[in-house]
Amino acid sequence: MRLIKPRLLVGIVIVSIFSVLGLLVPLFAPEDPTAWNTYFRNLPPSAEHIMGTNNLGQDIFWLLTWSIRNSLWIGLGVSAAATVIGVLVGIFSGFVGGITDRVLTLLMDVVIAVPSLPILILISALLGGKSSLWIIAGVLVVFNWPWPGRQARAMALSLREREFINVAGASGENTLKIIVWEILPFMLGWALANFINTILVAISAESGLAIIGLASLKDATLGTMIYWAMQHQALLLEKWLWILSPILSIMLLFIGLFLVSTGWSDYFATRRGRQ
Amino acid sequence: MKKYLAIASLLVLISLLSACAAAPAAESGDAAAAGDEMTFVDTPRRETLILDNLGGTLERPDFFNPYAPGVDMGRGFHEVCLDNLWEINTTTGEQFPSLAAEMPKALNEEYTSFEVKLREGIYWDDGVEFTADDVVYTLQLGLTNDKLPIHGWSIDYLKDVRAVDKYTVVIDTNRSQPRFSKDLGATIWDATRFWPVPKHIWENQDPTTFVAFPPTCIAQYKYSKHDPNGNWTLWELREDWERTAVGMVAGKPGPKYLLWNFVGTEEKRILAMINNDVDILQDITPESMEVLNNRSDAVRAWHAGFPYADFDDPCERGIAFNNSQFPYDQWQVRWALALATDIKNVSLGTFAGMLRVSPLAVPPVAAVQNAYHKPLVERLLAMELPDGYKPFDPTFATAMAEIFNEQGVGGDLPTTEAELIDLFGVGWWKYDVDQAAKLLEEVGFTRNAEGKWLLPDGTPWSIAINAPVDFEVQSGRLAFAVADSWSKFGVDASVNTMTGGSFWNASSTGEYQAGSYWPGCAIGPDIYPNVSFWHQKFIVETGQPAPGNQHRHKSDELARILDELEKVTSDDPRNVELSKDLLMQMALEMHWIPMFGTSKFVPVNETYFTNYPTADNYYEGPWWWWSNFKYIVAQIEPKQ
Amino acid sequence: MIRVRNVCLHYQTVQGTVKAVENVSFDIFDGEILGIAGESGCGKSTLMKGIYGNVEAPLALTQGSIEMEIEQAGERQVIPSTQFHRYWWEHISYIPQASMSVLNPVVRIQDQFFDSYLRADVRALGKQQLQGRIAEYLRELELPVEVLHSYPHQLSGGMRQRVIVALATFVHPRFVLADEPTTALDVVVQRGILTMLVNLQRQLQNTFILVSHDMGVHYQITDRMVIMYAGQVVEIAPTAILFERPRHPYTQLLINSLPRLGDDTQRFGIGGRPPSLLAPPAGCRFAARCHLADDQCRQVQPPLVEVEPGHFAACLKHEWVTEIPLVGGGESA
Amino acid sequence: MAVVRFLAVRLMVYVLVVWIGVTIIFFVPRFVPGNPVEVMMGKLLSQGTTMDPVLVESMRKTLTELFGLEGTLWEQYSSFLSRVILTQDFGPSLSYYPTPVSMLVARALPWSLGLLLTALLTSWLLGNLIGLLAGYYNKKNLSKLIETGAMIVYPIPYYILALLLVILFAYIWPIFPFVFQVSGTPGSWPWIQSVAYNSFLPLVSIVAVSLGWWIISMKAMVIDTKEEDFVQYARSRGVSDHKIMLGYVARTAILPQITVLALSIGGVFGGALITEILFGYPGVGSLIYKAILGSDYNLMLGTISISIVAVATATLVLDLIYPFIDPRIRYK
Amino acid sequence: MSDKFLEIKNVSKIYRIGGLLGQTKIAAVDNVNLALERGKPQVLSIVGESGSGKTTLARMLLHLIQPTHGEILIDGMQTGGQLNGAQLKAFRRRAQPIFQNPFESFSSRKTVDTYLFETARNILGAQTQAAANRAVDEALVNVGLSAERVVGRYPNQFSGGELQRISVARAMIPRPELIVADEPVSMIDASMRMNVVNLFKKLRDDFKVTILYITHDLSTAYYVSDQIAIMYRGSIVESGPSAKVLKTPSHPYTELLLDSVAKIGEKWNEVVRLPDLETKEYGYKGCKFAGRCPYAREVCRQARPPIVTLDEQSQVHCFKPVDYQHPAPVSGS
Repeated sequence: MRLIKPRLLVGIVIVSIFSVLGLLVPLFAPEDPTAWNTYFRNLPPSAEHIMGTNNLGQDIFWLLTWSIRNSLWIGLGVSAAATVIGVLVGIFSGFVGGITDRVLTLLMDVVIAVPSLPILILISALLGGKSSLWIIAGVLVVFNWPWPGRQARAMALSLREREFINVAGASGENTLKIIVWEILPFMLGWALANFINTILVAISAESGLAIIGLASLKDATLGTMIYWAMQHQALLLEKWLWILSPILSIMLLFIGLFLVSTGWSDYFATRRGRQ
Repeated sequence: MKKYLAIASLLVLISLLSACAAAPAAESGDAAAAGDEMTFVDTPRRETLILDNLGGTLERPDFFNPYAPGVDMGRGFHEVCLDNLWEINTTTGEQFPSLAAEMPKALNEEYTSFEVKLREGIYWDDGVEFTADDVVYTLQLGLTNDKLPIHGWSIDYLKDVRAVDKYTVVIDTNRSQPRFSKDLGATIWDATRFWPVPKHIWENQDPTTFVAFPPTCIAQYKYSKHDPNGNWTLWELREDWERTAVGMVAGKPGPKYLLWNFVGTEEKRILAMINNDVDILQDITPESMEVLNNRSDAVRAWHAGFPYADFDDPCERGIAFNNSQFPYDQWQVRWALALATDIKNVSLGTFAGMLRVSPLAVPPVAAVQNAYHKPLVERLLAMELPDGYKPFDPTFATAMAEIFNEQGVGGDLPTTEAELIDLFGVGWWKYDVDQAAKLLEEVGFTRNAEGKWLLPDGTPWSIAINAPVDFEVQSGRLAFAVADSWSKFGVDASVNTMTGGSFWNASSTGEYQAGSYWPGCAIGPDIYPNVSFWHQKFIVETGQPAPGNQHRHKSDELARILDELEKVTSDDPRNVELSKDLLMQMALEMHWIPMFGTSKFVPVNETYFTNYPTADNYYEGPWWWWSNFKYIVAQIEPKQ
Repeated sequence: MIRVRNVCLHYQTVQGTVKAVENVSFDIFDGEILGIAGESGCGKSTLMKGIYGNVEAPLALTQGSIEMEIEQAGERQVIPSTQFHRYWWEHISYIPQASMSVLNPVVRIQDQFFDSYLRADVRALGKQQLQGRIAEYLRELELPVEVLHSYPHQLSGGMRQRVIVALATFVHPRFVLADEPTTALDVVVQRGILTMLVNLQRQLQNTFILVSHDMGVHYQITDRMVIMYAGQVVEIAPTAILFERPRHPYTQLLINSLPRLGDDTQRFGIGGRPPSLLAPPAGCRFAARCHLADDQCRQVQPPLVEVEPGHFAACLKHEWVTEIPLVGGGESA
Repeated sequence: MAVVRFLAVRLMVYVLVVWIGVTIIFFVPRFVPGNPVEVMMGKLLSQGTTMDPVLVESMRKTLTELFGLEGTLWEQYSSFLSRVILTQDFGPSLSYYPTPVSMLVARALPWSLGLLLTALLTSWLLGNLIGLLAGYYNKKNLSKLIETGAMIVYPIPYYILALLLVILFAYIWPIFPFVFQVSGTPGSWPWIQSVAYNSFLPLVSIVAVSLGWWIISMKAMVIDTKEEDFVQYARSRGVSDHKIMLGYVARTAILPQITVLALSIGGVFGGALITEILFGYPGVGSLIYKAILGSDYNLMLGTISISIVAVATATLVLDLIYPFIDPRIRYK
Repeated sequence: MSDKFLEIKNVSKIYRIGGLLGQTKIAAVDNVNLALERGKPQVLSIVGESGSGKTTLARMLLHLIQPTHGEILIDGMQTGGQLNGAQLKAFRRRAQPIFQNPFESFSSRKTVDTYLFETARNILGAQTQAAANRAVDEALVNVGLSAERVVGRYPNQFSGGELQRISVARAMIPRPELIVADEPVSMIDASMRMNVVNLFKKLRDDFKVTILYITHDLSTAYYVSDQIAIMYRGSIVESGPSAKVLKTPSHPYTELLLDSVAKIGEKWNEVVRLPDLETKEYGYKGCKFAGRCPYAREVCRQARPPIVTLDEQSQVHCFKPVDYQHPAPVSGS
């Protein structure tokens, strides 16, 4: 039995490639790749434009890296916020109990019952534009924290019954300390897996909105890139690099993130099993 | 419940079966034109003209009450079923009598009483004759039903309506209406408030909720059937088509069947046309046109070659501001933005250069361009900003031709300057960022180290341009192209892509900075009906919905000219002269930045039908979605 | 009988090979109750798996053999442990540790009875008759028949365990393996179940193998005992003799570390902890905790020798075990 | 009595969830810019027709009145609540005025349900079956292959898969229609055939993705369950292999899957929004989208409320019936 | 101040069990009274089977759960209800717990010494690192361990016995007057149990700590305790000096328990009756043991048995010693 399964390894490799493509490479972009008519339109791939240019006179490669960057940031930001809020609220709710717990649980149930996509569409459709990347991110956070919240609550409830929590209490640790030092360490593995999953959800939601034209279309994300390519009939004009590069990127990125998330959970489970 | 079960239980099994079984059927579109091929609605393909239904899937396909707010007038309903008293000839921009026997006759000098003579011998498709009673009944609907959207207008406009005899109606108005026929007849696209309905069908119904299904038609087609899912509507030529206005005026009926069909997203629509499954497409992007050109020999656009599109759509696109809000309340700022617009690049970015520019607030359609743009070139050249700067640049058309020739796409272009101006417009404002910067600095704007513009108070200047997201592609793209241009000038410009609701709401309440709107419309030399709303008396506070002058531009001079214009009739020679003054004044004030006429790629497929109107066969504009389509379709002929 | 010869059972784990059972040999005779005792981690449960022939990865029988001798169709047959699964339940059955989780939680007890029986003549009875037979059997064991229609979680721990005993003995297998059958049960219940086991064994005249860490339990019901320590057998003897004169210091310490009711002598635990089975020491595995151990013990693996007839011990100092008094403490290792 | 108390509390939570959810759907559209009157005005005026300001003003007033948008938000809200509670009527659609919302929903619902229920049940059954086999025989190479396949398909957003399917099977290799066009008389065989043929790609795009999930989750559950004591013990009791797989492993592992299935059925009423839009499928998802684009308050409420009620009901029903699905819960 | 060090007055804890269907109330602890005198450190064993309420009682004593009725006073300090931070600290300085599962008593993600230092700082109030070190060191030495062996290690690096001794060391750091040990040795191997149990005697004698030893194991209870209380279904059925209670039991249940223990050196003979399905007995109107009691008469099933004081220190809840006389109503029930 190997410690790190090939699955996790493949995932890590894919995610690393995308991290480099999205977080490092864009720094070297020669010009703002979102500007129109920077280059001649519809150039074939060449040394200068390794993926060619599109109908809008943008360099497809640099546009792609910017798109990956923005998509990643949305994913990371939303996921970080949602996971942190969810875990904190969940632990608080589970640990404190009583009426606080009931109100928070109800709140989480309500948010879960309200379908998020229509609300997202509604808000992004009606607000649109520049601020919408932030607003979309905000709405995504609002709709995504209850899931980790509920799980964290359940975990807090069961952890609360563990004896070392009582021992910690008897050792004079206060509630905050117990949450941070006794409960949180047991949630980190799960929280990381959840974090990665929420990245998927956030990127997916944003690009879904973009594909139907409702995200912030001036910003480069994988979704808006698909949108513009579709708008300019890249499919029928067989400009494959333009239309397929973001589609395949999303697929690969998602597979990579998913593999990391499940691989990590597995790895974590085996590590725990060992102890 | 049965239906749910039926659909659910059969789907899996059947999909597998039909995956194989039905596949060949899908390819039928490729088959040759010959033969007795049938359409999917079981009509002979050769006798069925198939049109693209721009309105999309109808949620209520069996609803034919033209006075209900939620009705869809497209899909053939107002094109070939309803008819107007007066229709419009889009080549001249002039009206002609359709249901009416002649143009209205003013019965007094004040233009408050009119006599309308109806054509005799026109029948509804159920065999009942169309008479003055129908007209009176319909006009009174608005007067008596306060739940109809036209109610307010009717009360305000109409004083009295009465039938003098079977074919004569007299209408008294509350105020002087020198352009009476424009109010009750079709102009651009259609009239908005008067389609005669059959009194004998309607009189016992509640007009606010009446579904009017099946519709009783008065034009030469009648309702045949529709898709319960709302994708298509089929119309059939009336056997008694000679008893309709079109029959009488044009003497020809058109194809036996008309099928309006919605096939989905743009790529699906153009694929359908490539497969010869649709004969007329309405509004597509230049890229789609490119696909069509690449893939089909049977398809042609308005121009057979570059630039393909018809530039004569009667509304022009540009960037409007809320002129009551800082800093757009300053003409220097608006002018600076105009001069910072690299119009050639914007044209390329929007529709690959297939656009006609207009420096004036009315669209450069042929009739209007001849009446205003061309005669005003001298005055435009002489026009000076207060600092003496002459902003006009007449070289746009020739410069564009050069670009196209460089790109190698200009082979089909004309060569003389006059022809190029006919095609690409008389010119536009100079692209002069220095002058733009000078204007801005004059009102206290500064630049930071990175070359970004700062407002006089030192905060960064950013502009968000409203743009429609899922409709009116040209305006959307224009916004992005302009934002791109302005960004290069150092203004932080971005685009708010908005759905209809918020887009129009922002326009009406003025809660926006800039927007890619199309307030400049006109179809003929008489532009007053389309510019009257600019009067400053309609300005309301930002936040309140405005009845007119949504851009909240305040100008005593414009108001003065408009007041004068209101009093002159269409045929008065002073009309054009006053309009010229108005347009020049508007240009000087730069109350919004008009840019391009609307380009419509209106491709047709000539596999089954011919004699579509085209640039080479310009008997009508290619306005398939207008009410005057009933006259166009009369000219379209089956191939052989 | 079942012959266990030189058996090594090893687990493959992430950290390495855990030598759970090392070179174990003994016989299980027909008609006896054999007890296997030892601390947790001594390999007694693993050995049970081996004896039951239920060896699956990561566990592997790396050396030795286990054979079962049975009478079938009038002939004596010797069956290797790899084939035991063919005889499961019919000739050899298994009672697991009393636990909530060994019965299918979502199936009624009766259906679980039905699931188990393979023997053709039992199958042939048909559902109706089989049901009657089961009910009858439960009555014999003084169990309420209603339990058949219950779900496992509806029964108390003791009742569940008795049902499992009934399940495991219904077709009268020759060998019944019971792995800690009463651990975690209350003493009263424990006594009931053990009594039931003893009675059953007397009635069926078959062989019971009982694994328990509780020396009291062994004292009460087993005939012969195998003491295991760190994967090895350290002593085998008839129960009474083992308690009377243990010949391995571990056995002796174990017995003496237990307080007895009514006995006020000071008792001491054994200090230290068993060696890791990943890398067991070279010599006697108990040497580190043994008060008798010397350098030889730490270097030489003591063999299992017959110290008196039927009494085997693996200790170089077995002669001294009862001679040298136990010292107090051992609290620190 | 305890049952009654439990039911009362549970119902109260249910009502609260639905009420709060619906309230959100009532207020959110009204607080963001955009309103149905302006949409309607825009629709009527965008064609370039004469913008007589007087007409604009009077029309705006009439429409505001017709759409019930007069008065304060609170008045609108209370009249909405009382109407919905008393008559379960969401009123007329605003963008298709005066068509009742209920009529539009009634037309779209069978389509969404047909597509999604089929997709859901197919993928659930198939996914759990494959997951069971793959998990039960998890040492086999085929099982690993299946898991790898599922892992590759599952994380792909369903609309991306939909796009790919369209590119592959409607464009490059055109065996499926590019256009959703049902022909024939509703209910007839050609119609059914045409529905199935047209629904195939959307169906596949949803099935493929959810199939991946069911396989992965079932497989994981089966592998865990396989290690449970009662399964091990059943094996040592000589219970036959297929009996262990079906009666022991599958029976237990399927329970959480039933939970998720019930919740997913609740989600069906919301439609698969983006899939429906991309395929032009005439379901609730498309309707929600249109309602939003047209700022059609009533239609939004009508369509999204169904989804809220469905999800809440699914959880409620699940809580109520779970004891009957899982005997362990009943007597706890 | 009262002369009682620990007073448990009419304490009950009532749970509702059952979810959706058939919710019932169960008195896990039913009107328990107990008192220990000040200045007489001793080991008090509370013995009972599973479901007797002994753990619930322990948790109430430790302020982990609140009694439904009654009050608990430790050193005159009320432990029921909400305590503020200072009160809680004061309480913990007086009373410290030891829990059942040594492997669960310390977070696997932390080194075990962190709990020791936390206790030294928070409860004992050590101001400096040196003071804390001293306290920890001393406590570890007292349980036969040393700081070098413990500091910096994770729980999985210790045996159960060692961990439990560390638990004792931790509990001893603030020098409490009371230690409540809930089944402290049930998860430890038999050979090491005495290492922990002997500690309790040492703590009592050397540090004057009163120890509440909660267990199901009569042998260790007899071995270690001065006083003993037998609990059955939430009530204390018999209490008194351990030798007296276990040598001459007065309550039939105590008799049954003693009979059932798998003792070494004395074999079982007669068959005992096993208890009914468990939960039924909670609802009994009369004596909860009546259903299993061989001496039960009608009165036992109808009325609560009285508290019979046998001598100064011993009490029993039974009709038998008073010859089945219906008592005057018992106060406080």
